[in-house]
Amino acid sequence: ANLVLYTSQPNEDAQATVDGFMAANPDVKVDWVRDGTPKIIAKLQAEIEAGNPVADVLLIADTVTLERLKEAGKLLAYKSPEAASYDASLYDADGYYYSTKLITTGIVYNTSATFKPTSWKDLTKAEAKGLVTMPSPLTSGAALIHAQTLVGVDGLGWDFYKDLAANGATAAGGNGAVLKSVASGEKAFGMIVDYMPIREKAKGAPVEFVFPIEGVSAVTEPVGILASSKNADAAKKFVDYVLSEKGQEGFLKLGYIPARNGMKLPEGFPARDSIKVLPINAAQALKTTDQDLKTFSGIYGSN
Amino acid sequence: MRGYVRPGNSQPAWLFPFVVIIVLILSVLPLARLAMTGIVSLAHGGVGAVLSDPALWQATYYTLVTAILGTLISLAIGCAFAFLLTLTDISSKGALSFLFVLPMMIPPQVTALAWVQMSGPSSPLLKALHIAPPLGSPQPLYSVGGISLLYGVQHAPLVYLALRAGLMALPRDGVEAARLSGAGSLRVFRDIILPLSLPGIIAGAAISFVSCTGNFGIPAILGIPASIYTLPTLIFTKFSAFTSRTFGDVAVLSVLIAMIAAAGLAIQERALRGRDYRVLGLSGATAAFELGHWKFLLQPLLWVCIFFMLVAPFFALLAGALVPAYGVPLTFKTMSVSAFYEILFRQAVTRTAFVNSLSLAAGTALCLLLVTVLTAYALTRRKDLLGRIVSSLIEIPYSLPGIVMAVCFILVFAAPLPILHVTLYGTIWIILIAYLSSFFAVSLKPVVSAFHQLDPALEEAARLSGAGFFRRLADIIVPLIAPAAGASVILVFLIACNELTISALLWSAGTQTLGVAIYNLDDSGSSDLASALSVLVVLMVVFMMLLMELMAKRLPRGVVPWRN
Amino acid sequence: MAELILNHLAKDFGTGRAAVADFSLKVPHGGFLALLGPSGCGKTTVLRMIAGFEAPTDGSIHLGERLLADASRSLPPERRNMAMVFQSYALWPHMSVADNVGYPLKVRGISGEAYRQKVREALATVRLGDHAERRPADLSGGQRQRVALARCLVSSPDVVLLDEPLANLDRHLKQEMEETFREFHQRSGATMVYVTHDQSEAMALATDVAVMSEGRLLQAAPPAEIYARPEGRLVGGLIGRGAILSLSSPAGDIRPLDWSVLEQMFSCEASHGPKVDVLVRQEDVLIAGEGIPARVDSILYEGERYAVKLLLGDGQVLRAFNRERLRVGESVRVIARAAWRL
Amino acid sequence: MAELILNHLAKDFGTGRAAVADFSLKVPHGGFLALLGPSGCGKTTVLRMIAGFEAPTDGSIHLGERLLADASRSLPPERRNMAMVFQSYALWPHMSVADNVGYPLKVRGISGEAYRQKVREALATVRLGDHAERRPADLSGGQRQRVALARCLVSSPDVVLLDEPLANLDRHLKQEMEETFREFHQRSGATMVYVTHDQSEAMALATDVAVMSEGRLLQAAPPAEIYARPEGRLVGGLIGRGAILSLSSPAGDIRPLDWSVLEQMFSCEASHGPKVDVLVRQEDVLIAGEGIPARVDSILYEGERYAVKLLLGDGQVLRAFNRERLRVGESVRVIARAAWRL
Ligand SMILES: Nc1ncnc2c1ncn2[C@@H]1O[C@H](COP(=O)(O)OP(=O)(O)OP(=O)(O)O)[C@@H](O)[C@H]1O
Ligand SMILES: Nc1ncnc2c1ncn2[C@@H]1O[C@H](COP(=O)(O)OP(=O)(O)OP(=O)(O)O)[C@@H](O)[C@H]1O
Ligand SMILES: [Mg+2]
Ligand SMILES: [Mg+2]
Repeated sequence: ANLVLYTSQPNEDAQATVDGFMAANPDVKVDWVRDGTPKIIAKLQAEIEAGNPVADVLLIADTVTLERLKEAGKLLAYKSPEAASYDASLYDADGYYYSTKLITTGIVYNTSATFKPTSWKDLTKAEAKGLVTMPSPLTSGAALIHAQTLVGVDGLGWDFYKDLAANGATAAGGNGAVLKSVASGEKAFGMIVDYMPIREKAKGAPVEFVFPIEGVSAVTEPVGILASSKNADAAKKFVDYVLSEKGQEGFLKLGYIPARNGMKLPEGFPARDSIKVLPINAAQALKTTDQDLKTFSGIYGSN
Repeated sequence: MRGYVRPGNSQPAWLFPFVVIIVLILSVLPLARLAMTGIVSLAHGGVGAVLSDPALWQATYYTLVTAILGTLISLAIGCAFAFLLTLTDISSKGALSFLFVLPMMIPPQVTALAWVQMSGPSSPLLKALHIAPPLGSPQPLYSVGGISLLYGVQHAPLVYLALRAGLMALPRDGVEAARLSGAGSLRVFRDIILPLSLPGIIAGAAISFVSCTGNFGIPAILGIPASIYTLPTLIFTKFSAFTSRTFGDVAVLSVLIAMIAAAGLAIQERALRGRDYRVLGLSGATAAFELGHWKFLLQPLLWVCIFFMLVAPFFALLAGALVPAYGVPLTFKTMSVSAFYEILFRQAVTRTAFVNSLSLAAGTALCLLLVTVLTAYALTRRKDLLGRIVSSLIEIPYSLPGIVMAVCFILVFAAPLPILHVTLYGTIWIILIAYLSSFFAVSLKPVVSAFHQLDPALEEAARLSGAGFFRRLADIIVPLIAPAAGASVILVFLIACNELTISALLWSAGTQTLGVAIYNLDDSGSSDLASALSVLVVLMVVFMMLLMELMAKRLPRGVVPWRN
Repeated sequence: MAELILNHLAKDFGTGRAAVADFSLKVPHGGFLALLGPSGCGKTTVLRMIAGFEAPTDGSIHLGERLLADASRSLPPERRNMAMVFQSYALWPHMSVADNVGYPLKVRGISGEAYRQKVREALATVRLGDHAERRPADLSGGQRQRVALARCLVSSPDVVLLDEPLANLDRHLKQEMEETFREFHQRSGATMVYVTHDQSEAMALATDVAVMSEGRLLQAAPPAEIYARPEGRLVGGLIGRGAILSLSSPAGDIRPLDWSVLEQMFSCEASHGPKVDVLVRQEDVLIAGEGIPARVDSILYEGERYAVKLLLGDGQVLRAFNRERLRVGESVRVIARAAWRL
Repeated sequence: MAELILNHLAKDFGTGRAAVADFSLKVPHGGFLALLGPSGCGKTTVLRMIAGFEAPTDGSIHLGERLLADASRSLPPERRNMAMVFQSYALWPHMSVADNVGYPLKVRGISGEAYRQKVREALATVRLGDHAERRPADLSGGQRQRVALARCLVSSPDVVLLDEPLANLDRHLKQEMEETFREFHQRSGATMVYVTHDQSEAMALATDVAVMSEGRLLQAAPPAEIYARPEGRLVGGLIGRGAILSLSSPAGDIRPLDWSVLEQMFSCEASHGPKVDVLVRQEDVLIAGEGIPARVDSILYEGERYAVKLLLGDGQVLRAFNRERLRVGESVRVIARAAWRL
């Protein structure tokens, strides 16, 4: 049977990844399914529940989700030889999952905005009143991680979110929706994942992306093998491939920050050391997820 | 004693059991599977926690309120169009009814976004009128009212199609008798037409209500920014933070939705009970009203409606397809058709998606037509409790959000079928079955209401001519309910063409549908490609409607809803 | 209330033949016009034009001074204060019998005890007092027709249009209903237009009888007149029962012929002189010992008497009544008390 | 084909009064039964049970040996090979006239030239040859009825059920159609059950007449018999025209009474002996110079003659025909040629 990959990467990216892998491993054929993280997880869980998970490899948004699967015993431990070139915080010590790239969440602003924000706190300024939007953690995995990350930063915390809410910020849909409302000028500022505005700017959209000085949160699009996989060998090859230099270059070409040490940064990004990635503890975040979601909707339920 | 039947029964003995089996497969099996999983996952407690969560009751409240308001709005718009276009001498009827069906083809998210932009600070329309609110002022559509309004707009064509068939069966002489009694047009409308078309109105209201309870796209865009969660959006958030209890929570939420839908159905039953709508004697001549000078008021009003429901969102789509990126103003310089070029000639996925969606939609519509006619026949001749249970079971799948139905079907079909040892999961067939299950209710409603109006003598005459069950079904009954059958086919086809969530979860390589393709393009930031594909889908539907127009002469009268 | 004037009325459904053509007629105020004619001749169409459901393609309709309709405009039916019994009854299936009957009152704003009283009375007149709460679908054909009747007579219309209102009633009810019409007509003074196929009904009720055929008016006259002096073969054949013979013309142009003249005409040789049509009514033919010879061609039992079809020597048909059963083929001699030259 | 047997048939719609009760009747193979009765008495219900649209609540229906229906099971209508003209016609609005008529043939697998030929013939018999392509909605009431007729007669049914099939036709067409029925009946040998309110129709066509009232069968007999010897007031009043008088009983129990006996009975003092009901037919009452005195109460023109209502000295009503117009209130003397003790 073919190797089945479930991924939340956008279509073209998924296709590129798979193409790269198949070029390197002509004997393995890959079928892939892509969808938003919640949907792909719902699909996977339903399959597991029905006793016949179809997927072999997952390449999806965030470590928290894979941490959950790991704890449920659904993942296969595999120690990839490529792990050596990665920061220890970017993969699971037991080899259940490995981060493949860094998708950071920063600030997007419309070029016609009255000022250029440089810090998260700028969004709570009076000039930004009613002009801020962000993806809702309830629909976007990255947004949840982002909130959980920012909440852990000294000087931000839930108070920051409360100030934002008081400043008329809205939490709408996913990252796409944020991009649309900022690009169309309906809102002036938004929290958003890096690659979207950078790509759109290249196409001519009136948007600009900034990495705030406090640092950015990041989701890392980890890869993991399902314990039930019938193609474990091919799956391991896939993991090795995406972690390999070649695989990482693929991500680079697509416009992402590779997770592997010593790689270049894509076009349009500032130097790697000017980007401060805020840390997050996946296991910890997993435990507080429910509470965090409640807190969040508690804040944004009152506006 | 071969050949004898139970007295007083015009249906063959196998018919009702057959309907029950269909309902068992399409509704009971997947729902029961979810219920089972839910019970297992809640076995270690947690029901209390789910039920005591205030968010749940908040969502239930919002679901009810938006669904009721949305239904009322869609009834108002849909009935107005149906009455004006079917019963009056308003001009350009054909064009109006042709256009009125189209908004169903524009994805609700697109309509919602188009409206948000139209009514927001960057609205070109409001800017031109110099009444655009300042940048950053709150968006009025992010509210219960906004959600209801969009529900109404989105579902008005459903009401229109369900009602139109019933209006066409209105006997002319009944209207004439009322006018001669001295009743003016409005009075005739209130006393005769409205009550006689009640089965159609109620069918429309029921479809609309059930659609509202299951809708995800509109509350996701308009509700979440204002923290208005409906049960479908709440279910979605449960899936996004998956825990061992999720299936249990989802099952509980689904039961709530199902209960709301069943309550709606019960109200519908009550409203129709004990009444007689059979049109006695000959139907065939339809009623007609002259509008007189009202025409000059109503005609532009209808066009304004069409503008907001169809033209504006469509141009939003078109504009989105013609600019390279969001926020780039549309000028002759920035405009490019490269997105269309890319979609039509580069993306292999487009062709498969078109083929898949069209064949799925056509297959669903036609299979359902067959099943629906049989089911409606059996159900309208059966007034007992069992009959009512069966009709509510048919209703529930459509009332649940697509993601729930998709999960149900994965649960049932992910493992190979017992005995047969084939796996449907991953093939296009599972999508077909899920569509059949989900859209059964949509297809059934108009047909049932048409059966309510049928003069039984017409079937009796056919029986005495010697026509057996299938024969009279084909020769007499189906042609007599043709307008309803046509409405049913078109409704299902359009809804299925556009469907997203079910196929998104059930699709795999090679079986993606248009809805999935558009969603994926949009999700991956290629909104220009997504818009271009949407525009193409709308154009394709227009093209197919025109084809039907050509065929219309050979079809029974009234099948094609934009012809009079 | 005033004269109902139909002025060169025409209606063409576009089927190639006009349903009504050049139809002119006046029904005096308070008149009772019976409209007779073969099936499909346009009677219902005339009524529908009077009621305002069909616009005339030509001509006009007036009620006294008031124009009701012409080819270009038309007063809507609800402003004409008319009532009609439809050939198809046109009952409203969603209303009970009482609600059906009471609707014209309700529209006129009558309610409360007056309303209930009137409905009760109307239902009692058509003998449906105990069916008030039924649905039309649960009634027999004749009962439906009676509901339609009650609805028509419950208000006080200026013009009452009746399209075969008694076709499905038994003889007793029919007589009672005829009585009701007569009373209603006298009491209300409404102008009535009555379509029927039953001539004794028409003769008994009407002040005027109009006969039409293929959309055209053939003759309009009081009942006794049209029975005694029909104009043309068509009317002669349609009104009453009898046979039309082709006989050689008698001397002079007297039209009512008695036996002495008829005997001469019968005895004339067939080749002699021009032929004229002569209507011999069935009741005027007596099978007696004398008169001209004829052969019994067929007999039909009618209860009260036998209808006898006779063949004359030259093959022409004559019809007669007889109280006794005759044998088919028997030879008899007949005299005709009277006849009418058409 | 065989005898049609209705065996203690009953139908209750749950309205409190049975629509049909304890109805037993045999129609011999090839018989022609006319079913008479007041509106709402259950005629249509009987037909619908024979056709199989309603299940009897009690009793059974057999065709020869074959059970058609009883309270617990029923042969579906499509397997009974019957045909019916519905009171409401039940034409299919989506089919043309020709398709409506041809449908029973089509179902029986007849097609091609044979089909077209038969349809053409059937339409020609009802004089609708040139309306073949019309829709039922575009026809007049009588034309619709004729389409229903043609559809009923086009195939070769074992049993033909006719529910007031000629109610909306003019006299000429009616006669023609009666002729058609007679022919069809002779040619096909089908058993026919015919519901009508027109007695001369019934008398002329039927081999047997059944009279029912309020769901019950009152009498069934050949036409001449039922006319001459009705049983009971109800049948006597329903069949034919006449008056029922209450007179003192004559000597003996002879039932046909002649003038000599009648004169005695009239002259008896009212107080004398027990009373009996006597039916005096309208055609048997002669207004002559002699006989008992009476006063003209009302007269009704019928074309052929006047129907006269007479009041006797004791206030009882007598009915007569008269060729001449009498004055209301005039005193006359009448004799009754014959009468029948009920
Ligand atoms: N579906 C029904 N439900 C209840 N009562 C009914 C139903 N159909 C008929 N009846 C009643 O049964 C009785 C007999 O009806 P049926 O139609 O047999 O009368 P009928 O003799 O044909 O009368 P007509 O000459 O007026 O057609 C009537 O009193 C009628 O009201
Ligand atoms: N809507 C229509 N379209 C076309 N032709 C029609 C329409 N209505 C009636 N006709 C035709 O017009 C003619 C007159 O019809 P109308 O109904 O006036 O006849 P009628 O005299 O009432 O006959 P009947 O005694 O059979 O009811 C008929 O030949 C009929 O076929
Ligand atoms: Mg007519
Ligand atoms: Mg009847």
